[in-house]
This record gives sequence, structure tokens and C-alpha cells, in this order.
Amino acid sequence: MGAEVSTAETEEVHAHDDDHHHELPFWKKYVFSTDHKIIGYQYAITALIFLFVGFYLMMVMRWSIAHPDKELPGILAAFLNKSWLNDQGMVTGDLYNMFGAMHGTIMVFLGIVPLAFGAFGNFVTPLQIGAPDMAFPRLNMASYWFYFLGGVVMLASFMLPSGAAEAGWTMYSPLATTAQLDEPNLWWTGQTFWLFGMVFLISSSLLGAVNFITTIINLRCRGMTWMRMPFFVWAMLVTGFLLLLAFPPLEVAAIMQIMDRLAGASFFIPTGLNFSGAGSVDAGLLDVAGGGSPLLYQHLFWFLAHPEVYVLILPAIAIVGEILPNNIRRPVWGYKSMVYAVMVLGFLAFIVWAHHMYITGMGNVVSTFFQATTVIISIPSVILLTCLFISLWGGSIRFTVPMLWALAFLPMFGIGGLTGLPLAFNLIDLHLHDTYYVIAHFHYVVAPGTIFGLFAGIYYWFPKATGRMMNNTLGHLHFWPSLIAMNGIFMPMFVQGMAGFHRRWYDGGANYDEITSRIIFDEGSFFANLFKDGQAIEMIDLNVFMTFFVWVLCIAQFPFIFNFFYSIFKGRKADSDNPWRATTLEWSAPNKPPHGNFVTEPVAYRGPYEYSVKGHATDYTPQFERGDDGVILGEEDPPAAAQNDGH
Amino acid sequence: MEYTPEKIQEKLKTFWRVGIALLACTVLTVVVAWITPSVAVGLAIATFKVWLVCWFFMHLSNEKPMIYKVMAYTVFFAIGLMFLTLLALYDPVVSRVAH
Amino acid sequence: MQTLGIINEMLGLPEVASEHGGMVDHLLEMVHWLMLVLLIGWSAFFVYCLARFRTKKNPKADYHGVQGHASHHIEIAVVVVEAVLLLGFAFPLWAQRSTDYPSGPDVVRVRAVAEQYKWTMHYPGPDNKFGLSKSDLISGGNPLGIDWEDINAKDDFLYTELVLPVNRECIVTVTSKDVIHNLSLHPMRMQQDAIPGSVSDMWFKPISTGRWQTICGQLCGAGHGGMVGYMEVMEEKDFDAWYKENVPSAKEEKLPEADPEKSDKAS
Amino acid sequence: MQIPFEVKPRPDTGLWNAKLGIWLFLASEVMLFGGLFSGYIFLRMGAAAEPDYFWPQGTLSVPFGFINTIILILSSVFVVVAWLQIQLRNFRKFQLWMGLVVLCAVVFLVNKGFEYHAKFHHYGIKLSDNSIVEGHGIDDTIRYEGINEVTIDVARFNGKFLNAVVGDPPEFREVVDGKPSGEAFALSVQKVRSIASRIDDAARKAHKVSMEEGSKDVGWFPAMGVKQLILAPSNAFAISISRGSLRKSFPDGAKFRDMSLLKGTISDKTPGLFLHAVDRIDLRACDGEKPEESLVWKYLGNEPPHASHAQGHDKHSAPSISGAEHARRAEKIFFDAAKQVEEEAEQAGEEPDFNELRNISIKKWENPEGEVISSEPPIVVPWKDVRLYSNFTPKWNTYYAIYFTLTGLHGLHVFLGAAVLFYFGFCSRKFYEKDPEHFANRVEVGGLFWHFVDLVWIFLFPILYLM
Repeated sequence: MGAEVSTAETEEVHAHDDDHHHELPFWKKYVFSTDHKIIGYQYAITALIFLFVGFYLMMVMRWSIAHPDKELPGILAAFLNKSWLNDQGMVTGDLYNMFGAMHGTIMVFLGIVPLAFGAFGNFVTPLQIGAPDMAFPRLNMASYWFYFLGGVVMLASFMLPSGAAEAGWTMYSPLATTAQLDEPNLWWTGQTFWLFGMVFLISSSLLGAVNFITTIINLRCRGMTWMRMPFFVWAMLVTGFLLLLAFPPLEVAAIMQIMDRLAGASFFIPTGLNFSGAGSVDAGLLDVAGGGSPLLYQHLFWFLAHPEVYVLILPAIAIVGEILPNNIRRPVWGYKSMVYAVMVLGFLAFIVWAHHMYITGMGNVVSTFFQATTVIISIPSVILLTCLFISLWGGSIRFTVPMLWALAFLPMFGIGGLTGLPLAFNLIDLHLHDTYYVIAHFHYVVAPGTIFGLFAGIYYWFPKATGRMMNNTLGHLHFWPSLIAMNGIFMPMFVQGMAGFHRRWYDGGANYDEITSRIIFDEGSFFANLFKDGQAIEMIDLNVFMTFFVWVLCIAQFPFIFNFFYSIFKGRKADSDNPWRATTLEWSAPNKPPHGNFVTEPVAYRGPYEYSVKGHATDYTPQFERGDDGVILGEEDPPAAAQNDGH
Repeated sequence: MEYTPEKIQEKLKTFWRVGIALLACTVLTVVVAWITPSVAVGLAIATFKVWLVCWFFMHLSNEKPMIYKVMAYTVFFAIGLMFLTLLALYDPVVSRVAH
Repeated sequence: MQTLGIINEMLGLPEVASEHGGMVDHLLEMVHWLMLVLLIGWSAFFVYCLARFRTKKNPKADYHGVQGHASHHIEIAVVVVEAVLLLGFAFPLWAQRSTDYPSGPDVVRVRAVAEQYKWTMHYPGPDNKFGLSKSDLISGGNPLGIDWEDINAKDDFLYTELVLPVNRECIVTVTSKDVIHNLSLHPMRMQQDAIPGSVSDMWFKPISTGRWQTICGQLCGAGHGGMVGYMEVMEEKDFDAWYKENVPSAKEEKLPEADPEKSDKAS
Repeated sequence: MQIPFEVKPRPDTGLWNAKLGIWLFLASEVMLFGGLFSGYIFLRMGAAAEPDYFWPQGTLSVPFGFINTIILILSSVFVVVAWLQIQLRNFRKFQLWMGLVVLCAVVFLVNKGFEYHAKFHHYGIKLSDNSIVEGHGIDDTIRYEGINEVTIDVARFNGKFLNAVVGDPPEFREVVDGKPSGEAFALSVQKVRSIASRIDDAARKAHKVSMEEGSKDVGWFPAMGVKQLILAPSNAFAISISRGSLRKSFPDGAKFRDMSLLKGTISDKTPGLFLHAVDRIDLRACDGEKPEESLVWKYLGNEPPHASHAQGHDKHSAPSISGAEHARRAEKIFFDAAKQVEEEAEQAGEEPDFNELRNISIKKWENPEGEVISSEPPIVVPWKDVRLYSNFTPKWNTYYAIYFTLTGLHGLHVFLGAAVLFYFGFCSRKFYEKDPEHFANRVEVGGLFWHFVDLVWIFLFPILYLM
């Protein structure tokens, strides 16, 4: 029985589908749905909206960095409270800090994690393991609504008189504890809202993680042994564990900071804090007991926030790991080493956190330990990337739009990963910490890295979710400018960072003229003539260059937005349930999978990436294509020969 | 797992015995704390009590390998969090001052 | 070494002005070379594959792909290089930073105290001992809350800039009055968080004179971007002259009781 | 659609979904409480390094904690017994045991409530020399007189300070260029808004005119608006308010939480913070070598000069002797003991160690005749010598902060766990009859959670109550 046959079969059944199920009311079907696919779409839409909100915040910040002495353009100023600008309509330090903090928070906790883990995880995981739904559908719905609530709280904080939180996305105490203390009601401050928002988001992630892990462990279909799971599922399993165990300490930190702010405790406040009055707090000694430790917060925070980095990146690697073999028409190289690498990564991610704290002054033992683990964790990352690169060899590469994003992900993530290496070394970090070098490093990992992976995923699974393909030309129009703009934004940051530009300067360094006015291209040189009428180009001029590309990146997203909505309704219909000729189980379900996902009970007969198997009629042998029928639940991998010679 | 009435009666006895052991340990903790405020002894007794609860009440004496794996992984990191954080407190270039 | 250093120069690394900074730069350039080699290797392989194995050129994919063990060797090589960098450079260098503190009368000591949004430098005077400071003594006239009654405080003085002599070991003790700040000295390749409630030392030996801006490297509020400080490294004799000039004058020292109001004005 | 392995275990893992799920959830709970314990250790170790701060050991009532431990352990036994009754398909007995579990939870929480209540009504004052007095019956009324200028923050003004005014609130006039001008008006939030918008409009007009004329002298932007208003009352007035509800108090003024700043002087009638019954003195962190020079002795026994202070605290003091007499007795006993320590040390040839003596409960003091001084002296601490005062809430020190956080979070778990178990016990009959095996699974899951709640307490009891 070939894939084509099963496709025809499923379509036939699909037609009857609506008769079997009684129609649920709209709000139950699309709003308070327990169906993992609908919840996935909800996550996707909400997260995409938040990604654009985060992007907008970044545009305002980049404007302020590049043109600290110019009025914010009306198109950006239109969306914000005018009273946050100064009397010339320029961005203030307060506004910059607020947007900086919320950009980080929104991008990480409301944008990327929900899109990567919430949306793709929810939509793809049960389909790929042949499960009818998640293990706990109602819990799944609860996670989404906790997330939604968290997002609402975060957004609502912009409406408060104090504005949103403004102590950096890391919310280091004592700044975060003492910020906005001049409000009459401390409950109604952005800082407090941030903390409560985080408690909701963390609860959402915890429930989600429990659900994912249970689903993956317990709901795999017949024949879906561990080593037959697609790499995506493995990555979701590890990501689930990262969320499950790393988030609670941050929840603790958030609760403690809430106690500090609202109950007057001093968990993170040392004795004798004395404000000169330049800050927002009244001058003089702070009226608290003291005796706490600001470092405790940092430990609890980074215990989450380092694994969080892998939560951000693993789903993207996993998506690329699905798209790559499909478009090179051969199995991914070193599947097993990738699985082990991702497990090692999941383990090590928990014990490297203090490398974010080298500058707090660290003793020899601790520093040695964390430097060593940090360097060691680069090895599984290198293995993952190398396996993906080597997979290309011997393939027959199709340059579809999802493949373009996936391919671009590889070098971008490579740059991001490699530039993490110097930061692992304590002494070098003392020079580079909190400079733009670090900003460039982690943005290469998550912006051109993860976000490219997520775009790849959207283009790839779009036909499964909607039954229609996204437009190819618009896809190219989206991809190429995005690729160029991303590099235009982040590449110069390495240079700035090495030169000593620090992050979180709302004026882009105008005050630090000694550092920022260093000349890169002399007066009258080629580039000087080209860009600045012959005047020497200084380090600080790179800010203008980068901000230009931010606008390019912004414009490059319009084809995507249009394409997304246009294709849902008017896109070209997918030619079958398996338009990419892929091998994993989700492609055996009908497009727009019904409640319960599969028409016939799915069975996995072989490994996930059996492309170009010798002697097979087509160049792909799906997992669900009937073969050696001896597989039963829980049986170990049949020998490779049995897998390949099924036909 | 099949639960025959005999097995259940047996279990019932075990549970009550464990309960009594727990109560005894609680008394012991208080007595020991009264004699010497030793943190180590107090925590040792508490750990033993926790083991009793886990082993018998939470059926860890007879659980599936998957659960053991998950919990071992978790406990390892929980201890790692406490130990490494403490290590960072004790091994600092930073020193705490009396303002 | 000079030729290897070109990668740092291209990336815009500022000149180094401390003794250990050279080693930091050296480590940095080695890591960057490693990264560059890997990046070029990967990219070359990547581009070659994309060209060589595109569908048009290679319509039939190969199930097995790469058969050799080249990747293993490369991975092992990377591990070895990383291990060398770690064991050979990073560990010993930090051990030196964190344990081998210089001592003796020649060591220059400064307390750098941060607040929103400025730095105040507290020099111990000729006795090389800092006077006590208490947060409840802080007032407009006594920004660090120094207990001027304290015997060690008699010869202390405050200054707005970090002034250091060249070629002498310096220990800068960093702390903060309010929130976390960070004293970032890029020419010295040094950065240290100023954490309220804690004091943290950093030490280095300036090897060239000059005047630089110091950066606050940790978000400390709305005025963070403007928290510019200055650091000046002087010739030793200039420094000694400057030091003497700033110590509360010899006359006052001979007085039975130093007037706190007057020593206060040293700042 | 049926989710597989909801009831029967999956053959290869041997687990049904909810069992795996609850263990994963417990794993995250382990990390949650692990993080809190880590915070506890960090704070306690940090406190040990802090010279003027002592980890308050043994301040909680051990019998209370002991009883609660027993109750939780019993409930843990009951819950497994209840689960076994379900395995025997004996729903009535199951309900009985489950009822006992829920009862235990309620008793536990009520106990906790009493404990919290006691802490909320016990106060501590930290004096400026770091000595500490603890006791009952606080009065932190502070009175400002001769208030003749009020600065208010337009955006934040909430009018609360008017409630504190002694007598009728006066009328106010705006202060322009240092002089009161315009009509007198009764102050309210609306009034402030209208004044602000009037000034705002004027500025806008001036700006418009200046723009038309081409000069840029008058800058205006919607954001600027009016930030502060200075007002003068028609006649100087006085306020009387609890110091704790002020944002900040200065010798020459009071700042309210809405940033309203009232300029006046502290009345002689409220010279300081009054604690009616001091039951413990802690001089361990006291500055200076000699505990007998502490400020505590200077202020102990002082009676407040105004009547309002003494009201309602009669039960704490025997009416026969005055506060000063209590204080004199307490002092004498303290110095006698100090002398004894000194003599003993001299005989042994060692340095005298006053540390034990410095942390002492007044209730336990006996005079040489063996008579127990059970009544507690009052104290009035002048505001300038109050460093911190609070009831025993998270604000008082990091110990109470972690105590309330840990037990509060644990209490929340008890509450939620009990609610779920109550639901199983008394609202799930139908579900049990439909699918008893599935129901037994649910009970097992609920029980696992309950055991976890119990074992968290097993750690909390020694680290908070005993050590």
C-alpha cells in the first residue's frame, strides 16, 4: 500500500467527517477549544501579534539610538502615550528603559516561546507521534489561557500611569524593586504587573511542559519507538524538561520580588540602601529591614534564563531538522548523535547559568566550574550544527521557501553560536559583558536564528493546517530582504561591542564620545564619500546604518503578513495531504486534520527520515507506509535492514 | 496492578505502621532540637521522614523506571541549584560588608 | 603575535592599557581565529554543497551521504583547541585575578562608590586604610557616609575621577549606595558590578598613561546612558604630587582633632 | 475521540497519563520549593555574615508547629487509606476517610491562621543604635501642627490627606510666585484637575501665540502639563495620622503616599513611637561595647504624655505600678545579671560574654526574691531614634519574609489540595459509579499531591520552628 493510496482513502473519509461529529458552537470550537490544533493556531496568532509588538518597541528604541536628538517620527509615535516623550517629542531614558525591558520580555516569553513551543509544539507533536490529541486536552486549553492572561497583564501595564516595567528584561533587584515606588498604589505599577504577568506565563509553561512530556512518553502510536521519533519530537521532549525544571526557580524569584515590592520584605535588598534622590525613590535610607541579597535574585533568574536560551533555540533547530531532510531528499545525517546531543544539551543547560554573572565578582572555584561547563556545552551544539551541515552532502536540494529559511538558519545560528565562545571565558567576558557584542551574539541565535526557523516552520506546515500553500513569490520577497536586513542590523554590533559600546544607552552612546567617536573610515575615503559626504565615518554612525536596516526588515514583513492571510483563503490548494512528499506521520493525516487527527489508526513502520531508499518506487518512504508489520508497541528498533527492505 | 483484598489489608497495616513511625520521628525531632539545635540532625530526621512518605505512601517502593528517571533528574538539579548557589556565596571575590 | 592580532584590530578592539590586558587580547584573538576557521570551513562546505547537490545537478539523492569520519576529527580538534584555551589560558588567568591579590605599601587602593548616576572615588590617604563608612551618615555634605571621627578616615579624601599611577598595581574596590551599577574600564579589560551591600575588588596594573571614559555597564535607571566617569592614568611622580595635594593638608593633620567639615571639602 | 491510556497503563512505560503527569508536576514543585529552600539557605548564611543581624531562632511556637505536623502526617495516612477503600470499591468508607483528610486540612489552616494572627499583632522596633525591642500594643500616631503650605502632585493626588486633618479641613488658595492668590476653595481631586487643566490651557495658548509670532520662547508639549501645585491653607492646620500610612516623615513635614507634601512641625503631644508592653529586648546587634548604654534603657518605662496612647491596652499592665517602676525593675534585674556574668568571667579568668544576656525575654525575668516580673514595661522611642518598626510580617526581617513566603505558598497548596480531595470525596459519586477504575486513578493522583504537600511541611517544621 503506497502513500498515494492512503491519501485517497483519507480524503474520502474526510468528506464524511462532518457527519460523524456533532457541530460544536463557535466559541467552543475556536475559542475555548481543547483540540491541540486549534490551541496551536491560537498560540500562533497571539504569538505573532506579540512578535510584531516587540518589533515595534525595538523600532522606537533603534530610532532613539540612531537619532537621540531627533523627534520620534509620527508613524512610530502614533502608537504610544505622548506624555512618555520629552517636550521635543524625543525618546527619554525612561521610555527607552521601559521599551527595552518589554521588548525582551515580549519577544522571549510572549513571542518566541509560545510560537515555538506553544504553537508548533502543539500542532505538530501529537500529529508526528500519531496521537489523537495531547494527553490532557483541558490542561492544554488552560495553558493557553494562562498565557493569554499573562500577555494581557503585560500589555495592560503599558496603560498604567507609571508605564510598563523598566528595569531591563532581567529585572535585577534592587533596581526592579525600587523602580516606580513613587506611585500611590504599588499594585498598579508596571513593575508589579510584570511580576504577576510572569507568574501567569510561568504557570502556563509549566502546565504545557507537563502535558508535552506526558504526551510524548505515553501517547506514541503503535510502532513509534524512541528511535523512530522525528527529531522535532525529541527536541520538544527536551524543551519540555527544560521548562518544567527551570521555570519554578524564576517563579520563586518573581514571588519573592512581589513580596519585596508589596509586603515590604527585603529578600533582594541589602542593608543600608541609600538613594541620593536622582532616582525615582525618595532620597535617603530606604525604609526596609535589609539583610537580603541582590545576588540571590540573579542566581534564581539565570537558573531559568540560561535553559530558556535552549527553549528558544531547540524548537527552531528541530524545525530545521524536519525541513532539511525533506528538501534534500535524504535522511538527516547522524540522527542518533543528534538525539544524544540534544539530551546532553538538556542536561548541561542547567549547570552553566552563572556565566551570566562573571562580572559580579566570582571566586576561582565557581568560575572554573562554570567556565568549564559553558565551554563543554558548546560541543553538543557544534554536533547538532555539524550533523545538519553534513546532511547536505549527497542530497538533491530543492530550494523551496521553507528550505530557504531553514538553510539561512544554519549559518546565522552558526555565527550566533560561535560568537558565544569568547563569552564563555571569564576574562574575555569582563571586556565584552553587556556590550553590543553580547547583543549581537544572542540576537544572531534568536533573531536570524530562531525566528528564521519559525518562519520556515510556518511555510512548511501551512498546507497541513489550511489545506493551501503559501505564495512562493511573496515568500521570496519576504526571505531575501529579511536575510539582508538581519545581517545589516546585527553584524555591525560585533564591531561596536568590541569597541566598548554598552547596551541600554538610550542615546546610542552620544555621551561616551571618547568611545563612540572612534573613526572607522577616514575622511575622504571611499565609504566616507559614499555615505557621509566625505566626512569621516565614526563608530556611532553605525547606529544610523543599523536603524536603516530595521526599516528594511519592517517593510520586508509586509509580504508575509499579506501572504499569510491571503493564502488561508485564496492560496493554491495543496495537491494532496502530503504536498512536500514528506515521511513523518503528520502527513498521513488529512489536511486540516479533524478532531482526533487520524482517520485510520496510525502506525509507524520505520524511522522518520527514510528518503531515497534504494529500490523504492518513490524517493520517500513514509513512516506510515505499510511495511514490515511485525512492529508492536514498545518493541525496540527492528534491525536497520528490516527497516529499509520493507519494500 | 491487581489489588486483592488480602494485599490491601497487608498494605493497610504497612501504612499505619509507617504513619506511627512518622509520628515517632516528629517527636524525636522536637526532642533532639530541645537537646541540641543541630541543623544536620534535624535535616537528617526530616530526610528520613520524607523517604518514608515517598517510599510507602507515594508507592516509590514499586514504581516504574520512567518515574525514577524523572525524579532522579529533578532532585539532581534541585540539589545542584542549592549547592552551586551556596558555592557562589562562599567563593566570592565579593565580600559582604557592614555598610 | 602582532600579525595574529589583526583580527582584534579589524573588529575594533580598543588599545590595551593594563598589564594583564595583553593576555586577554591574546586569548580573544585566538578564540576569534578558531571561530573564523570554523566559520570559513562551514561556509565553504555549505556553499559547495548547495551548488553541487542542487536538484538540477543531482536529481537523485544518496541515502548514505558522507561515509568518512572527517566530521568526528573536526569535532575532536575543536574540543582539543577549546580545552587548550580553557586549561592553558582561561583558568590560570582567572586564578591569578581572583586569588593573587597584590599587597604591600606600593599598592594603590581606591574605593569606587556608585550611585544614581555618578561615581565617587574614595582614596585612603597616606595610611592606605579606608575610614569606616555608614549608610546612615550619608548626607549632602558627606556623600559616602564616611565616619570622619574614625582614626583611619582622618587622611581620606574623595575625588570625582579615578586617578591611578602607571606601572603600579592598583586595587579598585567597587560598591554601590543604591542599585547595581558596574564599573567598566575597557582599556584595562576589566569590569566589575557594583553591588549594594557587597564590596568587590578588582586589580590591575596600568602600563600606559592616558585619560579615558569609564562606563556604567549595568542598567541603573533612566539616567544610565549618561553615567559617564573618567579615569586618568598618570606618571608616578605626577600621581604622587596629585595625591599629596588632595590629602587633607598637613596642618590639619597636626591639629588634635580634625574638623569633619573641612576634610569634607576635599571632595 | 478517546485519549489512549487514560485509565489503563501503557504497556511499555507501565504508566497511565495522569500518573506520569502528576509526577512531572511534582518534579516542577520540587524545583519550586527547592528554589525557596535555596533562598532560605542563602538568606540564613548571609545573615550569619551580617554583624548587626541575627537569625531569629525559636521565635515561633513549637507546639503549634508540632500539632500541625502531626495533623498533616495523619492526613497523609488517611489519604492512602481512603485510596485503598476505593480499591476495595467501598465508597462510603472512602468518603469517611476523605472527610477526615479534609477536616485535617481545615484544622491545619485554622491553626496557621492563629499563628499568622499572633504575628500580625506582635511588634518590633529597631532603634538607631540597632537594639531591638519587641512587644504589644503599638501606637504610631504622629501629629503635625502649623501646616501652612501643601505641595501636591497633580497626577497622583488622591485627597487622602484631608481625612487626617484635625477638625474641619481648611480652604486653600493657589500660591503663585510665592504668594497666595485667587479665590479660596475646598480641596478635592476634581478641583485639582480643573486648576491643572486651566494652567495647561493657558500654557497651550501662550505656546500657540508664540508659534504664530515665530518665536520659540514658550515651549509646550502635551506631555508637559502641570506637575505640581503649591497651595496655602486659609489658616494653619494640624493633622494626626498613623506614621505607617505616610510615605515619609521629616522633622519639618510629612509626605503622603500620593506625594502630597505638608510642611509643619511634629507636635509635642506625639514625641515618638509608643509600644505599650515590651516583652523582649535584643541587644546583640547593639552598637558599642556596653549593652547598659543602649538607648533602650533611656526610653524604657516612659509613659506617653497624651491620653490616646494608653487606651485599650490595660490588660497588659498591672494598674498598681507605673511604667517607670516596671522599667526600673527590669533594668535592675538586667544589670544584676550582667554583674553576675562579669563576676563569673572574672573568676574563670575569661572575657565576659554578654551575648546570652543581650537577647532576653522580659517575661522570664525574676527578681532576687524569686518573684517573676510578668508585667511588661511600656516604651516611647522618639521618632529620630526609630530606625524601623513593623509587626512581625515580611517587612520586619528576612526570616519572617521567608517564613511567610514558604508557609503561605505551602498553605495555598494545602488549600488547593484539600479542595480537590473534597471534590473527589463528595462531588464525584456519579463518576465513581460510571468508571471506578478511572476514579481510583484520580484519587491516587490527588493523594500523590497531598503526600507532596505533607513532605514539604516535614522540611518546613524543623527549619522554621526548631532550628
